[in-house]
Amino acid sequence: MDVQKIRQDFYLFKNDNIVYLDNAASTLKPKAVIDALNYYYERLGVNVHRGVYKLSYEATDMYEQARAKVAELLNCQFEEVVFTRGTSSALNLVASSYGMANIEAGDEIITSELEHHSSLLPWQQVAKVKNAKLVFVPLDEDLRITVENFKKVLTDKTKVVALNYISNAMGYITPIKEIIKIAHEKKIVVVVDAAQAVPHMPVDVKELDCDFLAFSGHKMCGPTGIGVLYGKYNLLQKMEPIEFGGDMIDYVGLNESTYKDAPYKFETGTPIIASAIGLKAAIEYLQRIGFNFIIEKETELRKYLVEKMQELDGVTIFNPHTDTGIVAFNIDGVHPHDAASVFDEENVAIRAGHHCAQPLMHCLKQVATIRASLYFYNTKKDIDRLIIAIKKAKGFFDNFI
Amino acid sequence: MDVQKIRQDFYLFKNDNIVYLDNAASTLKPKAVIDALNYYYERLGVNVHRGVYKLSYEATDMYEQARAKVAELLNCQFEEVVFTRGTSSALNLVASSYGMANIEAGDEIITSELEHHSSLLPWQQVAKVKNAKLVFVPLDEDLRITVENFKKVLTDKTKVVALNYISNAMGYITPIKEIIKIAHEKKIVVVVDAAQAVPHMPVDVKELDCDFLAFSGHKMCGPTGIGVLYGKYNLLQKMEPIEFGGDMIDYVGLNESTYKDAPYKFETGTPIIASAIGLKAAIEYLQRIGFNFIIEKETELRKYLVEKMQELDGVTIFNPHTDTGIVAFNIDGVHPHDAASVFDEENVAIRAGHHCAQPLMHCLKQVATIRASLYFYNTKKDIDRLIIAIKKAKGFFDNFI
Amino acid sequence: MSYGNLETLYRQVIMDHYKNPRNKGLIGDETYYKVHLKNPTCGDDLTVQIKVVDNIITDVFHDGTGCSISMSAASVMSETIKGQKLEDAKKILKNYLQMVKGEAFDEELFMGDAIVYQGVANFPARFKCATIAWKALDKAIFIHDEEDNS
Amino acid sequence: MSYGNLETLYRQVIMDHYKNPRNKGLIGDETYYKVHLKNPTCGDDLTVQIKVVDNIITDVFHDGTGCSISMSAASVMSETIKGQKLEDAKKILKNYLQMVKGEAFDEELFMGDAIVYQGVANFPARFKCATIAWKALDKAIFIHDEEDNS
Ligand SMILES: Cc1ncc(COP(=O)(O)O)c(C=O)c1O
Ligand SMILES: Cc1ncc(COP(=O)(O)O)c(C=O)c1O
Repeated sequence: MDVQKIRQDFYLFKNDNIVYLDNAASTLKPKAVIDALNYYYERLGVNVHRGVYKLSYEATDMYEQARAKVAELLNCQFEEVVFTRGTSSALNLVASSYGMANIEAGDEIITSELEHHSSLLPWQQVAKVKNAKLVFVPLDEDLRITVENFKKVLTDKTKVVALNYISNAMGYITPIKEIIKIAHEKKIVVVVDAAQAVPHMPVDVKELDCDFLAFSGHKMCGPTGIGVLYGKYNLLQKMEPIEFGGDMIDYVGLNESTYKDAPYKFETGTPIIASAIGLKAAIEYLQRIGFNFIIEKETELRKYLVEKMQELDGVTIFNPHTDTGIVAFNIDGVHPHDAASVFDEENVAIRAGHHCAQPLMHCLKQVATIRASLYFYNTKKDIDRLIIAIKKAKGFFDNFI
Repeated sequence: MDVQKIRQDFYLFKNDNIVYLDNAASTLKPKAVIDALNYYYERLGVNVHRGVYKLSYEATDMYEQARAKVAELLNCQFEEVVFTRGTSSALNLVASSYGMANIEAGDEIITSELEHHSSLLPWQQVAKVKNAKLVFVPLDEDLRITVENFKKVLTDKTKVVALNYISNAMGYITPIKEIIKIAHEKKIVVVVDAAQAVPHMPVDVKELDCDFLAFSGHKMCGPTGIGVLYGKYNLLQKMEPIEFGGDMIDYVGLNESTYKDAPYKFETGTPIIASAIGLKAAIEYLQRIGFNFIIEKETELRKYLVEKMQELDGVTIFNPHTDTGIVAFNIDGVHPHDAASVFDEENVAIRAGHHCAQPLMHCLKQVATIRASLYFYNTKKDIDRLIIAIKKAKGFFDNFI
Repeated sequence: MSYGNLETLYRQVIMDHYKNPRNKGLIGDETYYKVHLKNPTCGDDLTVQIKVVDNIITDVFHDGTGCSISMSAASVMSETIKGQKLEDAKKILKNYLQMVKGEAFDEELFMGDAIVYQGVANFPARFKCATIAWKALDKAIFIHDEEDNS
Repeated sequence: MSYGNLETLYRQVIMDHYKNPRNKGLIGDETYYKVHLKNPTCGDDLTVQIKVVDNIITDVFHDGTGCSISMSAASVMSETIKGQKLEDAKKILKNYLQMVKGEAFDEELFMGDAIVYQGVANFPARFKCATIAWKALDKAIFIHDEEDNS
């Protein structure tokens, strides 16, 4: 597949000279996705589920086809796909509903310092309210989660394991399949934050056997405001809804109501129709590109990037052994925020900050890091321009000393 | 203003012969809104708040300008605007956070049988969990909420009043300003479901003095997946977040974290960026049309509609004195769902169902009703075609008898 | 005025079953398998009862409220599958669902009056109405099979 | 290579204040008004102390960690407003905020070294860095005024 041709699908690459290396935050959106949104907004634009006219029927159909597409992507049942506002909402749904109902005082919840705040904080809240204990998998010298270290903190009190599949700050792939297997021997429920995994590699929930898994559309060429919670059907069925109102009900009495089956009982009110339809288009787009190509491309570029950065003096890479297209570094003596302004002048879009992973920043002993994150549409030229920008930043600030 | 010209802004009116009378469910979206979405998706497409590069800065700016636009529309402070997935999410946020923290056993919550499920059910849940009591304003003979009847159920135990501003099933305007005044004398908090009000008339939260107010973008020419919770700042500040994670935090420790001030503490994770930007465009579009024009047009059309329907035999109008463009009716002897298929054949998009108001259907003693709901882009011709469709439905089913 | 599509949807036979439903009303007999389904959106509310003897559906009843399509379909379903072997009833059910979805279906298979619901394929919004009775039948057979296996 | 914009952002004087900050370090004196502000996104963490005698800011200290813009701005702020009357400090503060936002501002007003932060207007993403010290000052004055009124 030809990257130059792929890049034609993205307005910014056609019309701007930008180097976009902030893909872990959000990816750009291809024309196919924008077209799908426009189709809905122009030709339908109506509500779903409740209409008995053709437009509404077509909108409903497209919305539910999006669910079917997600089910196909994850290899799960149609009814196991709950649409949410994003990964954060999805993970909060698990904690608020499953967590609050099943965690008791003294129970332990295993998580890690490598988590995104959205994977950690919902469980911090459950632990606080329920008087349970958060337990952190000790990270190894590279700051990785390992199966060995996971075993060390597993106890008979563990009730939930909440871990990322790929760290958004370090790009490590968690050995989640082995962890799930071990957890299940003790009937422990495992919640997987797959926000950085689903966009970049095939994820098969049947094969992983995870209990819950979450991801966002906007990190995989899809629209903002849409994400997915996958949950095993029998778990979802047992869970209480956390939002109540239109569409999620069966019968409504004045003081008692009954709710629909999963997934609908978790989707209150008018759904995020357009964004779900856009997510379907995004998945189809990625399927056309192919995950083989995505992995190949990202691997090639990551190797090139790490190699080129290692040639530079005065640059510290925090994860030289990253498994994915996420590379964290700092320029010695230059605050990441200062460096970022130089990158911006060079039209290199890259992130400086704590990447919603403050606990990890403490482990790294950094207030912030610079993160370059790749996607299949990036090129070696992008990396060359990043390297030039780093050199310029160094030169520029050295000038002042 | 010329309706024919306005209709040119809507793809369906230019390219289809449709009569769209399901505006209370969702309105159609004008080109200006679709253009705004496309601008974000094509030219930015990146995340907000955390980027130090120009694209991200512009996206952040547009997102926050959307908040400023809502604040201007409602006449409130910038910080009093919380973006949510929609009205349902907004009302659930109030119930889950404010309600669960402040309602105690024995307290009373006043609501009505005229509510949309999304206004009723969140409080039904609070009442259930907290052992509080839901109290229903007795509806008058027209099934309206009146100040007199509100006073009858107000007691010293009342802690919250949750009422609609305009009923989506009957089109009545609730005398909410008077109700708020009376409630405030007893320091009772009032939550207003304004999903049907904000799209159709000027709503000034300062003047109303309501404590909370909610509405959705998709019912006012805006995108799906975006809504607003307005809350008085001191109330919002005292409330606990209900979702935890990225973006809403200040400092994150392993076992304790601190959160941002309102509204950000309620907006966890990547925001609904595009839809907020689209909502701003929708508000601007409505401001260009002007609420005076909207009210005038809807009043004229509603009068014409009721008059024409009253000329028909065998049609029951349930709200001949509707205050707005919402008219509920049934064709005697024809199930609403059967009628709807005839309407659909006539390319008249109209809703048959319980309109997420099952308690009201009981009051009406109907399993379902047909609802025509108007917006400023409708015409007398639309109404003539509805009348023809009703006649055809009658004729068609009479044939079989 | 032409009502081609609508007329195929509401064929005389459908309206006849709506006005004069067969096998309507429930029976207080515990040996029947009974299933209650609702479609809250339009208010359809339907109960179906079947009796199975030696893998033959010997008796069917239905009762409920709803639109002409859902109510007539219950009547048609009861007539069509009464007296059928379970395995044949399952075949008819599958074929019926394919037909009303607009998919390819076996036109040779005995379908009784159910064949007239072909028109539903043009009204996907009415799919739920046309199938609620058949879905209740499906559930009733499922309960029977489960019991039989245990 | 030209760094026009960047050079106006990082003028020598800014880098000088970054490398050799004035009035840095806190004082353990309860009569000072003290404000602590953080910007978690980039890790900026700043405390500002002011002493007010007869409506004159007689002393200023600051301490913290952060990027060159935020740290130098704290130093510049301290030098600029030390010895100013409260009302003049407020004017400078307002003028400074307008300037870094890129809005019209009073070029005649005394601003000390603070005038060199004009370049920030081209880097809206750095607005927070350039203003954190001034916002802390604003809060400190606010606390003083509240106390004064009560
Ligand atoms: C009065 C009223 N309240 C609440 C809602 C729920 O709004 P949403 O579906 O956008 O959450 C609606 C619309 O369906 C409504 O009409
Ligand atoms: C690993 C990980 N988890 C969770 C999230 C939160 O996703 P969202 O902001 O879409 O809710 C992100 C992205 O910000 C992430 O990278």
